[in-house]
Amino acid sequence: MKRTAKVISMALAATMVFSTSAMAAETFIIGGIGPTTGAAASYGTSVKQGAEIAIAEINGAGGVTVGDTTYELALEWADDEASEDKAPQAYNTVMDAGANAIMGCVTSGACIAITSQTYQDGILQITPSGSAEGCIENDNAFRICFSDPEQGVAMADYMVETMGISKIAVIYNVADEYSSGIQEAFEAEVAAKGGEIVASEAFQTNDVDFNAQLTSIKNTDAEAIYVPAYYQDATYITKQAGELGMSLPFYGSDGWDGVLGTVTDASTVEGVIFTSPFCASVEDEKVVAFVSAYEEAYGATPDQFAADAYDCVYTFKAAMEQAGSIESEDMIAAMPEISVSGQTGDPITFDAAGAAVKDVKFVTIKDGAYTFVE
Amino acid sequence: MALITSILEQLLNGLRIGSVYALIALGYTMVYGIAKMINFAHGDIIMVGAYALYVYVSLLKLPPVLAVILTIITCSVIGITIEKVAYKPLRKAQPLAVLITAIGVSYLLQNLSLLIFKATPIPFGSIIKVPSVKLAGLNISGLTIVTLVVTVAVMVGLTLFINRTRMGHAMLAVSEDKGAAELMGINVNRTISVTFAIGSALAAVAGILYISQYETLLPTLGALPGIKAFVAAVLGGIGSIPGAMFGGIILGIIESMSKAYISTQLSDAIVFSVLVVVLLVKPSGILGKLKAEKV
Amino acid sequence: MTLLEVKNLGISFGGLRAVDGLNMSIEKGALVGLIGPNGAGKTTVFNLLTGMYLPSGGSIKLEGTELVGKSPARISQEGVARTFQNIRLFSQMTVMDNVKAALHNKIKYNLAASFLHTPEYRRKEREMNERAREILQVFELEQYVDYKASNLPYGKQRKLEIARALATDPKLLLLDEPAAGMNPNETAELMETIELIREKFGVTILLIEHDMKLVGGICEYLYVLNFGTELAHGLPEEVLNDPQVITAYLGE
Amino acid sequence: MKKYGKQILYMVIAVGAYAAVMLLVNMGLLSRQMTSLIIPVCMNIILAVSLCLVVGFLGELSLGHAAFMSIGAYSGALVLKSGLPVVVSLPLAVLVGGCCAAVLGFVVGIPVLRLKGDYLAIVTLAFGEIIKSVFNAATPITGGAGGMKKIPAVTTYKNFTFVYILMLLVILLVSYLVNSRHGRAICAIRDNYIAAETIGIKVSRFKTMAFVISAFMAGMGGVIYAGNIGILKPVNFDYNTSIEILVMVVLGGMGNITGSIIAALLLTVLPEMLRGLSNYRMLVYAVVLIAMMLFNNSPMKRILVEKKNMRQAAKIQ
Repeated sequence: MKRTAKVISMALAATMVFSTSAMAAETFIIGGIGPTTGAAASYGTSVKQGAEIAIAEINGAGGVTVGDTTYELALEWADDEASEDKAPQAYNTVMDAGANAIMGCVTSGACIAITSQTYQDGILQITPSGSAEGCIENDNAFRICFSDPEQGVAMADYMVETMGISKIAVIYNVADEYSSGIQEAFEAEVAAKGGEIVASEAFQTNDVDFNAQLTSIKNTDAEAIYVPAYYQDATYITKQAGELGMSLPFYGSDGWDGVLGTVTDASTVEGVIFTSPFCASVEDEKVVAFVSAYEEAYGATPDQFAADAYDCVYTFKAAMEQAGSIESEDMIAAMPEISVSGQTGDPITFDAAGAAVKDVKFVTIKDGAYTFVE
Repeated sequence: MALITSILEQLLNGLRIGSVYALIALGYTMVYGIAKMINFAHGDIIMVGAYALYVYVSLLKLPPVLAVILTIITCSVIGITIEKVAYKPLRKAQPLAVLITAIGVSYLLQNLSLLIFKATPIPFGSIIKVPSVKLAGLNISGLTIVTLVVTVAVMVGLTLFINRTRMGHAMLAVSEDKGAAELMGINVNRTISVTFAIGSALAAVAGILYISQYETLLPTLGALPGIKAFVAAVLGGIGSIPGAMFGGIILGIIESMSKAYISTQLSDAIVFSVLVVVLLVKPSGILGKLKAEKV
Repeated sequence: MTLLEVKNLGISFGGLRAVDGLNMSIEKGALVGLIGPNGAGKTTVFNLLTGMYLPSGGSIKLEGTELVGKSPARISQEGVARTFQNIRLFSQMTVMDNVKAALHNKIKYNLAASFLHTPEYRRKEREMNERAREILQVFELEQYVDYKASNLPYGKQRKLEIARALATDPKLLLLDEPAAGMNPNETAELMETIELIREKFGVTILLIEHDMKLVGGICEYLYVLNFGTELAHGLPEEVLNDPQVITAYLGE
Repeated sequence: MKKYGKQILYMVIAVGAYAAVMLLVNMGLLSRQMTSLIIPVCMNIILAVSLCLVVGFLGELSLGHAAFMSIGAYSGALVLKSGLPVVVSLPLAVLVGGCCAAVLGFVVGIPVLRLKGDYLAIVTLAFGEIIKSVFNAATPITGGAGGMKKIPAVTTYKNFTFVYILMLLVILLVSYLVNSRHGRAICAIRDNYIAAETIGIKVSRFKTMAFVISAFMAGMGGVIYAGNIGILKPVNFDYNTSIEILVMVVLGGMGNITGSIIAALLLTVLPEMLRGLSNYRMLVYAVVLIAMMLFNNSPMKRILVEKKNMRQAAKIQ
């Protein structure tokens, strides 16, 4: 049954190639999976929109040429609500729609929930933002964003070596893999570089009151506070620290990107430094083009999720071209050889483990605006 | 010395969060004491209050005092409506049905606000601006003081209202025996409506103070404080007004202390364990009285 | 032979002595009435006898076995069954299941049989059905077996409650105002039924009743309660003509 | 005779459903999305039917069903990860998961002896939260917030037969139970626990029994979940999950096993068909809860019931 279908479709494809040779582009379907509803909806929405900008750009420039065929890119999106339960069905939905490669999932847990299936299906899977180790364990899976430990290590080096801070307090979300993943690597690296973690305070998802943790830190001799967490947590923490009369400098992870949109008083986050691959306010031709296209289309400033997704789509393009094929097997083989000039890194390459190799950059908030640390 | 300061500071943190719990617990305990039902949606009325304030202040640009009054009215009206539509038809139904309905209402409010205001948190600056006070080297935030003062005032006001007014007496009668109260010429439906109106107004006040403290609007913001305030009400003895106040403060301190000195991860577990233990050892709570069921 | 021996029974609620120093002795096979004005503590006595309240003092002996301190479920197994003033049926269950539920301790099988519907289950269930039908027939309820209990008319609900109590095969049956809310015809019918079940089931009956016609008509012995203490006891004709009793009922 | 007719009908439905699913899967007629829903449907039926025992038949509201499920899922997953051959590990995992959940059910059952109604519901909610916190904290065993990973995917649609049999077993056991001496005791407690006591039913014993049985089955459901998703995170067993199961039971008509099964099927498949409307889904659930309760206690329902009674009465005469 299945085989017959395959033969027929191959025959059809063959006749199409012969009859229309250079004409009418084929479609390469990118199956995007991420939350567009629920608590994590903003991440999924950013990824979806960032990818759409890249796809429009590529298609506008004539699509992707692989051998004799030109492919138009298309995005088939499925909402996984950032849930491990929904992700497998979301994956199957985009596969039913004929996805040629998978962009996702946006969140780590959901991503891990589909890895064994994508591996079995042998399909190329690139997660734009799934930062946990487990996301790219299999040979068919790659990642655009930093891994959690990578960020922690980079920030530890920066704080201890560049800034010369030796006594550091950490506040992290113990119920969140991203946050605790960074925290672990960070603390180990600080110790390795001769610094000292004077307080390591945990909180949990949906916590809004950090006074207990901050008070504990206040009674140590910490010189700075590192908060690997999302911007919403950072908002509460910086505000409550101010109310407690604390004036220690804050350092953060890339989850802080967006914090200016959630604080009621920008002065509470003035001077914070966080790792981020992307900064929308940079005067770079490529970034400006992306940001203005995004703003025009969606009336919002793109964040790093959008930028990661943008780069993800260009990575698919590069893999198709390098492989000279749209078969996942060939594209996967081509991945280590490609180099992408993207928003979050230039160049972006991929190591044997499937992680993107790109520089970690530091962003600070100056006069109420994001800017790269010089 | 440093340890003592740190313990004092943590106690203060407990007081800060505890006074919010206390305020919410007052509403819980009142509705439970009189209508004899756990109003699961109470926490979500707090959320409604916070969003209402945001709409009046930030979107409609009304002066703060007017906005606060409108917020309280809005919540009262919603409280009465919920009672009329969802709870009143079930007054003679089994408790299970009422409980499930209350859960439904709670979900309804959360998801309506999710649809209207979306899941993305909305920052909303405090409208209450009180400078913090320095006392013996301790920094007490102005909002904590305001919350405490409001909670105590509400507690005293409620006690006076229930013991000194006709409506208050009617409430006591309804809480004792609905049937008998009806026979005595008390309008039970109206009394329960007023109870819900007051309970929701208290939730509105709690919502205003809560949002001033944390400055971020989320559709689920009321859920956890609501449940914890319920724990506080049970701890203090449900139905008892001073008990709610007392339970709220104690719970806040337990939570702060366990976060600071035991484990942040287990602090919720500790709070809920307190509930289980109280219900097992003294189901009537610390200040409550137990009624035997009539056979 | 004495079936029930109550000695110096008392209970207080928050300082109020609801029942105080009560003594009762009921012969096997007797039909005894417990009467008294409203609030005299009659139902409280039933609650004490069935273990729903723990007395603050005294003893209750059923055929020499002490009942005080035993759980209601245990007391039921010892052989005391009751009905309630405000009917307490298993309202969502069928008439048949109401009676079968009461056969709980009479016809037993284990959990495994319940889960797997083993041959033992089938045999015992058949036995239960037969027994339940037998009892229901006495009350002329056999055609209502598939009715939900709550859908029965009031009078039949009262009967079903008695039927359910009898299914536990009690030695002592406590009836709490069985004629409440019945018209004279129904009451007369009920009196016959009570006589009948005493004969057929050989059960001793203690009943609370306000209807003096019923009490005078069928009870062989009466206890009169007032303010939680015994006012009088004796044969109906004596007791009902006792001036003290009349005063208690009619006031000064 | 009538009774046997019904049993035969159920048997035909059970075998028919199995045959239909197998046929569709093997002929490749089912989309991947639908295929991936097969196991979640079975799992939700197990969960709904087990919760139905407590909510529908015992008449107590449990807001911690997801906690029982999570205990089963985690303990079962440990067995699945042990490296035993699947033929051994899967049944063993289901058994271990069920037993661990049952033990928790027993622990929860202790307060049940003293509480009922509102307070009991709150205690089950509290237990759910406590279990979640403990799983979050017990990182060495459970993987903490990051979750327990790499659980062998043993309960996919390829093992449909096993899961289906398990599901049938749960349905059969619960329906047999409620039609027995023990089930009648449980229902009697629901309808009037005071009267139940006076006819010799040990209320606390049967309440605990209902909780333990329900927990055991929820635990088995949890193992199916673990083997289906491959990653377990404490957040996925929160209050909302318990409510979703509760909605199935309520929509099914509380105390109606067939209703629970149909509701579980619908509420698993429909949201997938209406993908992207999940914000509305929860809203609809809320409305369902309220509307069902209001309808059940409305004059309209009473009229319907009375009509049915009239028909019944007419039949007798």
